[in-house]
Amino acid sequence: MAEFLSLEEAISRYVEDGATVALEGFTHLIPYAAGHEIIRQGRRELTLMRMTPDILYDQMIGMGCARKLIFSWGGNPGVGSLHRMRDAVERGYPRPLELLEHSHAAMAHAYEAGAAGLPLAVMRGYIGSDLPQVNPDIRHIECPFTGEKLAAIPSNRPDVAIIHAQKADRAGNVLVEGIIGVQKEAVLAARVALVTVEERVDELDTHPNACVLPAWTIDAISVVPRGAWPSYAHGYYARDNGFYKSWDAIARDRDAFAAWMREHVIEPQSAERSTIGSPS
Amino acid sequence: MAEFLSLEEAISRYVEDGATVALEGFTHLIPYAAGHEIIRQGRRELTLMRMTPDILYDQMIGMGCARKLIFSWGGNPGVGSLHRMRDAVERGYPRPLELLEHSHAAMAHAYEAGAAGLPLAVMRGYIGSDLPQVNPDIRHIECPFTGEKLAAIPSNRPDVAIIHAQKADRAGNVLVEGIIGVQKEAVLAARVALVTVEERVDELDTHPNACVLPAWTIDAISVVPRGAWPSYAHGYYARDNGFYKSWDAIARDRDAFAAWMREHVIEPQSAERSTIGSPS
Amino acid sequence: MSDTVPVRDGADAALDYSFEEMMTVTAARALGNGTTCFVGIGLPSQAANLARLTHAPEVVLIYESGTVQTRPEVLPLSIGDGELCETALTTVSVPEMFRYWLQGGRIDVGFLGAAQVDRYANLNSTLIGDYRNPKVRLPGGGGAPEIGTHSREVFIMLKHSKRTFVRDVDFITTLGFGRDGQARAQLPPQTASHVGRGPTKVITDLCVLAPEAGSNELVVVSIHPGVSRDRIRDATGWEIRFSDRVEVTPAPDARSLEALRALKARTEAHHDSAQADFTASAKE
Amino acid sequence: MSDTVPVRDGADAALDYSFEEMMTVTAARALGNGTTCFVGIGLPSQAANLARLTHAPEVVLIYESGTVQTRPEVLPLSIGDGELCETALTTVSVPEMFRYWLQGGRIDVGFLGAAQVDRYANLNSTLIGDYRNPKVRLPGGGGAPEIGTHSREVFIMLKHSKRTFVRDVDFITTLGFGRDGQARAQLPPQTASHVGRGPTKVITDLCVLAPEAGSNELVVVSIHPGVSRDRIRDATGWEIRFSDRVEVTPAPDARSLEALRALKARTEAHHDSAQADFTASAKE
Repeated sequence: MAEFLSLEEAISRYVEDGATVALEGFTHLIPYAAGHEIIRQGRRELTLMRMTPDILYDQMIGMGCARKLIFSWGGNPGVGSLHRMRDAVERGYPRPLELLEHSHAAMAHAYEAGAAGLPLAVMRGYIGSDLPQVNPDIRHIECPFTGEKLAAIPSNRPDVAIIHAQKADRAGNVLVEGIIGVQKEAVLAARVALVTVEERVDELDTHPNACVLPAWTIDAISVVPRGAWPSYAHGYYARDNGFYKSWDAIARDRDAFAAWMREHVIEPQSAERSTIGSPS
Repeated sequence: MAEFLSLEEAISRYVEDGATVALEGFTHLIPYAAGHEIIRQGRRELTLMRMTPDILYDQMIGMGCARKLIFSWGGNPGVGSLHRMRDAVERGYPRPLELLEHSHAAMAHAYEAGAAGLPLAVMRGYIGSDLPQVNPDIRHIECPFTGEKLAAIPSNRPDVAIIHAQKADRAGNVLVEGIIGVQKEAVLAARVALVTVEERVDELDTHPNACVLPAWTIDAISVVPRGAWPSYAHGYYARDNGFYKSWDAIARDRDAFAAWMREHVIEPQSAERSTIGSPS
Repeated sequence: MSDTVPVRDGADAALDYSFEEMMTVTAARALGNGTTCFVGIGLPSQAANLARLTHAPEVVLIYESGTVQTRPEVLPLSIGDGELCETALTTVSVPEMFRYWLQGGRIDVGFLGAAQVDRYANLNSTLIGDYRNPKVRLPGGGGAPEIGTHSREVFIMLKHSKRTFVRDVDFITTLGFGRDGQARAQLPPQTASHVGRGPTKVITDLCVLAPEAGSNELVVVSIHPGVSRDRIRDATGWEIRFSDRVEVTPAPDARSLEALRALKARTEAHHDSAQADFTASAKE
Repeated sequence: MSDTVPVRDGADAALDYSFEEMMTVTAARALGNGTTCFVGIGLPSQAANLARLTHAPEVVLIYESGTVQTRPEVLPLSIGDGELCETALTTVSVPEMFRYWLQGGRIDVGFLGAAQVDRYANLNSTLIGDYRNPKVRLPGGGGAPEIGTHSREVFIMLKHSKRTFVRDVDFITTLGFGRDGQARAQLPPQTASHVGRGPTKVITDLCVLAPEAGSNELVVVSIHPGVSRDRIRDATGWEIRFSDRVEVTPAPDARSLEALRALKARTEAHHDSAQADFTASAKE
């Protein structure tokens, strides 16, 4: 049952060294504030899982939190590469990063199967691709009705899923709205689910078929306004595309990266942290 | 691309004798008016598919439209048996009815797999049940990762799916709202999709994550106010539970059934038909 | 099944409640607050909502129509009445319901009725007789086959009679403990780890039964006030045994009875008004 | 990839449009009205929206972020900018997008970019070098592996250079026609019936290529005005062949150029204002 906790307390209680952690968000609602808290708490040896590792995972990888990445597209959307991730993969800095690489379709099916309580996802996929040659988790089954050979992948079952959402009601039920990505699936597939929200409200006041996660599917909720910045929260603030563009130069250089992280993530007092990205 | 047609024209053009037809609706939004039009047009040898065949399928079976039923629960919800269906199964009247029987979980997975373009659905199901002994479409696969034996069923791919929905916009995009059942899956799994709606509107004017079927997933739309009666349309009219209760007595008797169908479905002129179930 | 069963004979009339009320209140009490319950229509729905209206305001009721955490004011006639959606926290598609919510392992209690139960708590809602040549074709399993295996435990509720309590069901729609009581114990480990304990309580209008440790044969563990052992024996299709420590089921409390009667009165008024609508329209 | 490429040399400057504009307008023209198009970010997104704003107002644009039938006013920087959701008919979950909409067989044209393409139209967006010891680690396949096989046909768009047009890609992220051009022809029938025709057009800033019937080797079928064959040869990493009937690509029309420039201007203004926001906040 969802408990309202400070972000510091939620991360401290639920994210352990060595855990498989999925901070999900498909461009929208990326839980940056939670990821920064993991960095500040110095978590190590994490297996990071995510369809679209972007700047947040670049930061976590660059700060040495991760030993492995399970993913399907790792880049700065619309800008280019993740230079910290490349540095880890190409040169082992600050430490080597093992990759387990899928396609989006496979990752989406794998979360979906995880939410559905199945050990595997079955899909028509990877036809003619070299990915099955480098990922031992891509296998095949034969359809007993048609004989068609279909790809099989283990379902995604992270130890901890972390998402950001628009709002939670007093009881801890959470509304996700707009580009909902795989957030519902990640929460339902995980052993532990943590949510940061823009605000806590009396009533979610939404459509009967909106994407709502009941309080009893969630372990902890932290109210973190602008917790998705520089990603965005539909109905609250827009994506800071300028920041995404500026990240390229910051991340290309090890020292510039370290300085930025120190200044914006590690050192600020919590009062200041919450204003990163505030427009005024 | 959706074309607005009269119901008579839509059924006449797209529903052929011998077709596999799914008129879906999970208690809510059952396309009664469309089923009645199929009865009036005298379709025969249909394979009727539906999770919850209720009074509408009792009527279609009792009128001799169907040779086979693919289903998971066939009853009058909250009331009891479907007497026309029982008469067909137990005594072959008016003609024998072949049954292919699943559980709800299997039917839901099978529609879902149909919408997902897969030949089969994989689920954890039928454990310890006798259903696999009487349904040759229930087979098994072994998970290549865990060795778990899981049930496999062919995906549902009806020739024609028919649903009722709240509204269509001018372009033919359709909103389904409330208890959405398997309607989206049925439409996406089918070769041809027909929709009846309460009304045609300028704008659907709904939530970003509402259940909307784009016009290009639909073949024909017919505007049929109260087209789901005695089922209901969330936001338009309530379920006529009284009618469901009264059906039991009508359907128990072959002659009473025939008389009711003649009076309420076969003989009324179209102007009257559309007022069946109108409260005033 | 009918919602209203009159008190059956003079002996019972001395009590201030009917056997059906006894059954419903007992079943309601079995549901803990905060429990997630996958609710079958009819008797289970009545009991589950009574629990919610009395001691378990935070019981989470989930119906297979996709309605999650619903709080109906009146009892639904069907599994998908509008009331269920209007009072739900959210409503998901039926595939999602069966995939993410039931198979996903999120249900504490599956609450089922059935046409028949046998001594190993297997349920039949498919047919009487032979599958290809049935004497009575019943509606079928619906959600029950997977509710019975995916929920952490299963409560069963049905009226006690020789017709409903049979030695061996003609057809196992929903697994209790199998033909010999050992089916769950013999599942391969990869499957067993995803399968619940099975039926832990069978609640009837006469008594409460539970599977005996080891054999998994249903035995009477609690007898409702005013019911004799012979009456239970006469209403059971096999030689029913009684637990070494049979209790007397606590009688319904006034608050529960009041809440149940008010719920049923609201429900009847609601359905009658719907009936009136139909009568008007049928006259046209 | 950068959105704005200056005209590259004096010879091109004589034309009233850039090579990138030529490429974008040509790609846009390839999309028919009413087509369902699964849109990759960057160049494909620019071309697909230009088509929508000109000759194909009813082209259905679908982005893998779940946005169905979207009509952005400005080009998204990312595949999931808010603009895509706000102007969409509906937004579905990402699993639903890949399962029901892509794998479900509802896409006419998959519109892809890539880091590299080879002579059999295989795409590499994974890495340069050896998988376990890469020289350059690229972002990865994302949606492309299945877009490439599930769409009825695939359009590819990328800038022409020896770095991007290689004889054999180091890694086949997304199937074109395989290592020998025959991979689609050799699929088992159960698979083949669900797999599209593959790449039918590769549109670059210099020309349009298409697979040759039979061999499926990419050959030049149309050359943009002002481009020499030698220039194409010099920019291609294998001995590129020219179709027997090479056409001259029609030059961009004024309406398309105007619409494209207005779209890019709106987009830049929009992104600049976002940048200004960041600058303000970064100063705090």
